[in-house]
Amino acid sequence: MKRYQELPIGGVIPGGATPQLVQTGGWRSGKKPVFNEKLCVNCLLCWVHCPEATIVVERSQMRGISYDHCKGCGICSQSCPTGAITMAIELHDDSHRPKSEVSEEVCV
Amino acid sequence: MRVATTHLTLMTGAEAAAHAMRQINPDVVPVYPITPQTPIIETFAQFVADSQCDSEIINVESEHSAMSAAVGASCAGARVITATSSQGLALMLEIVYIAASMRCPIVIAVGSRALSGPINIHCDHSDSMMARDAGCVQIFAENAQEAYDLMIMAQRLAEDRRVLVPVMVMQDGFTITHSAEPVALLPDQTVQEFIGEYEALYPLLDVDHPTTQGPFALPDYYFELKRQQVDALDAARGVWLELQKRFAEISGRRYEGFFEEYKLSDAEYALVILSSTAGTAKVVIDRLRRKGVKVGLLKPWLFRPFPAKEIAQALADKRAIAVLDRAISFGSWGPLYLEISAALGRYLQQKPALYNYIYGLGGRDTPPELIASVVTDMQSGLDPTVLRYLGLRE
Amino acid sequence: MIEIRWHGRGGQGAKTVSQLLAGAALRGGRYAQAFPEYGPERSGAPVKAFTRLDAKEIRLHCSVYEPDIVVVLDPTLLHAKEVRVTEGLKRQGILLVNTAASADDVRRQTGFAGKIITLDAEAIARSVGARFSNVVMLGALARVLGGITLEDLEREFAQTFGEKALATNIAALRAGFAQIDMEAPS
Amino acid sequence: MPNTKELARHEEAVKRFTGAHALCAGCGVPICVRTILNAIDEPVVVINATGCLEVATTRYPTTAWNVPWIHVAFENAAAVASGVETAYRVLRRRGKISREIRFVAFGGDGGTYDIGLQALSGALERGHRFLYVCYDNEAYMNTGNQRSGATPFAAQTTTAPTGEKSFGKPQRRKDLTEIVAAHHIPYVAQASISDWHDLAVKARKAVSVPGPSFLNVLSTCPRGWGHPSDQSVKIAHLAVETCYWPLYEVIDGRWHLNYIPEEKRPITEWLRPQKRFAHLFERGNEALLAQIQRQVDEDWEKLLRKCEG
Repeated sequence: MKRYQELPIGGVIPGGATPQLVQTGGWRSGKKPVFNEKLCVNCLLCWVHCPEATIVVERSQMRGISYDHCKGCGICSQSCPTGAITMAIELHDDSHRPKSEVSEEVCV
Repeated sequence: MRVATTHLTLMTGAEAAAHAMRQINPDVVPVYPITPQTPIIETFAQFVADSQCDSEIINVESEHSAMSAAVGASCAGARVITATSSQGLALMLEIVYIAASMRCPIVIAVGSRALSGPINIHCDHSDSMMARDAGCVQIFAENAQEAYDLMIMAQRLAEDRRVLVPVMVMQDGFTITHSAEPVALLPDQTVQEFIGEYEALYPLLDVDHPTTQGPFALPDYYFELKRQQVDALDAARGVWLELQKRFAEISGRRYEGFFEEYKLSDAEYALVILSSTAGTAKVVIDRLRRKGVKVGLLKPWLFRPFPAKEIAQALADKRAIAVLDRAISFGSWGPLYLEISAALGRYLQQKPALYNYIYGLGGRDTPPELIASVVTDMQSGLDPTVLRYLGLRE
Repeated sequence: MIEIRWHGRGGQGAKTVSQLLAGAALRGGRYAQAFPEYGPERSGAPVKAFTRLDAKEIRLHCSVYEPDIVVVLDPTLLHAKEVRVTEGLKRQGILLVNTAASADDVRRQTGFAGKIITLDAEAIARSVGARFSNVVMLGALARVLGGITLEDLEREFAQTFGEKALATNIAALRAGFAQIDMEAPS
Repeated sequence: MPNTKELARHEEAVKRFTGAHALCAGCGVPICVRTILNAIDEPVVVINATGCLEVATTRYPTTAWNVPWIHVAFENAAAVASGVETAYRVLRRRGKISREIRFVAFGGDGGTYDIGLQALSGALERGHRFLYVCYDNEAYMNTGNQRSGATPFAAQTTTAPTGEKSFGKPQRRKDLTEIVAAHHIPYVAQASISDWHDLAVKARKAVSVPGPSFLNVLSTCPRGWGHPSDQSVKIAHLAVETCYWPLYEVIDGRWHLNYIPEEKRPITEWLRPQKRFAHLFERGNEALLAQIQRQVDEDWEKLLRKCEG
């Protein structure tokens, strides 16, 4: 970790978002959304309602789910009108948990 | 006789500060009225109304919002000045700390006024002393001329890349803000050249290079970010010395060092006083010197960063020193005394007798006789471990 | 140093004349300082203002306790219970009062043993169409002090008053100034 | 009119708000933020009040934001926005910047209905051109569900708990949208995270008016409200269907209703899935339920009359 002299002054974070530093995929506890392309009508309601922006859309086409930030909330499967996203059992496997997590409990 | 004063214009300290603001012509001026600061922003508003400068004034709904808008504007990339007093400073104080931590070079003109309660509109330094740990540079002006000069220096000091913290410029409420005195103004162009253009380090409005400003820092980083503020205040010392030289060149007025010494070098007894009462003390010193009493004055301009080492050196050979405080830290002593005491303790082997007097709270007048009585006290070798009050019925 | 204390009522322009005098003195090569005394008073309450004049820079930043000159802008203040206009006034000082009464009357009322000058500034102001008598008193004081020229005062006026008020105020100033020459001071 | 594909194209071009945040699974707030930011075409600067959104998206040195973002304190987002917007105007006038920029402030209900109301009122009255979005999750959720001025009648919170002599919050929530409308600003609207299209349209309208605008967006909180995370959008929509949270807008002082349910659902359908209302379904609390239904009905009728006039 950087010494104080090396940090930008004023607590400024230059350079935009740092998704690589906050990977919350490890928050999923037991279930993850699974995408079945065959059933998808590309309404993108899953995309619009995802709190983590984990639905991968390319050229306005639903392409799948990125699990780096997916917390497994299940909103996408509830939003899907055709059953193209279902919540599947995810076996607990530490090797898939990202190393840099942020703490869940932050109160001010 | 006429020649001596032709460069001078009679104006109040508040008007002098407003003239400095007019010449600086900042981008944004968020303000809220409060006695005795109000004539600063009224005078400035008239300058804007008369097209003598073209800043954007935001007439906010509280001092808290004044400082909040100031931080927003400053982070956006604007040059920002605001002004306040007393309860107004108390209300904005939460955000003054944040302004310092976000490294906003905001200039804050303060008309010093006692804090409530009971409510009182007159001068003491309890407001600025309350803000002493906020992370701002704090400069005290003795009179209207200094109030003007220091505002201009403050702008440049705040914006120096080595500093980048708010700078508070204090002038005594009513005694200076509402008192008309001769002031020499600099040409507008000279002021503009002195302060230069302001370019923010991380302008929020640079939408092509998005920055996140004011994030949430936990124990893993908060400490480092606070440590940076220490460096900023330390750097302010050197920048202040550089600026004085440049300011002397453009104005002929000298602010040498961190404090003014008045007949101090050969003095046996020293008075340490901030702001307008230091002026009265000079008159007292002249009178006592004529009677053969070797007394001098040390008047700090800078209170933050506190020039501890230099003050200790300047006071090292005195027989006795009296620090006059226009504020009190309840349960302790005067804030200026505590600084001087720490400075002497840190830097001197042999310490002079050090006295502390609280004076002038809530605008209680301090005539020359009271200041002279302090010198008499020192001469008679009173116990320096007793905190004393000047002009108090007790 | 000369220290002057002005007594008036809120709204009568004591602060204004204290500053006008200081401004004119500065133009004339003297250092000057002017400041009012502030409280919560609103219009009508007795108020004080001060002017200091000196040949050298004025460093005092405290109130005036022993004025050389006291100017009373409102005759009713002579018998106002809460004000003693001669308080601290030096024995060799001057008491300048806006009143139709004589100096002897004022001496009886105040018990002041020094020099007393009276003029009916209100009548003088009316005669030139001015609303306030404060400027008449300023003119009179300038004449009493000496070394303050009408020219410098009028330059100050030009910076303080709007176009409409300027002419009548200058007329009032001059009338006050001239009045001192006409009357033999007691 | 925006559709999901158009909004998605926007996010494909630049992901203004990323998943690099620590908001709870199923939180409604990021849905609100993404929809609004994806609906706005111009460059955006975000001002954020202290709250869940702020602490969870900017843990130093990380950030979820790809737009300029500033946070100063809890109660002052509108005042900070005033400063940013004023700086923008003067710097443009002085030729130092040339881009057209929109300003969006986000605050929770605590930071908007309560501690930040004065700053908001001041900024609206002064007429700064910015959009203030209140993401309303009906309590101080950042500190663990304490009651706010937005908490509904009879909801259970940690500072208005149920107990022997308490049924939760004894007071009604204040009507912030109406308070804001009383400032005579050009655009005020109420929206919900569930009705994304309505929200996106309103965001666009809001940033296009030449003055202040305000959106009060109902944002579910699975933890505080006590419902499964996957039900967030559905419960938010039930608030609309029961007419508890009507979708409407006030444009230049004229009230418009944006959605009238075909069949107004009973309020119990919204209350029942939420643990914060569980005590209301215990025997003996029927009167409270009836009272809540009555309040919803009265408010709805009042709103209908306003929108007719």
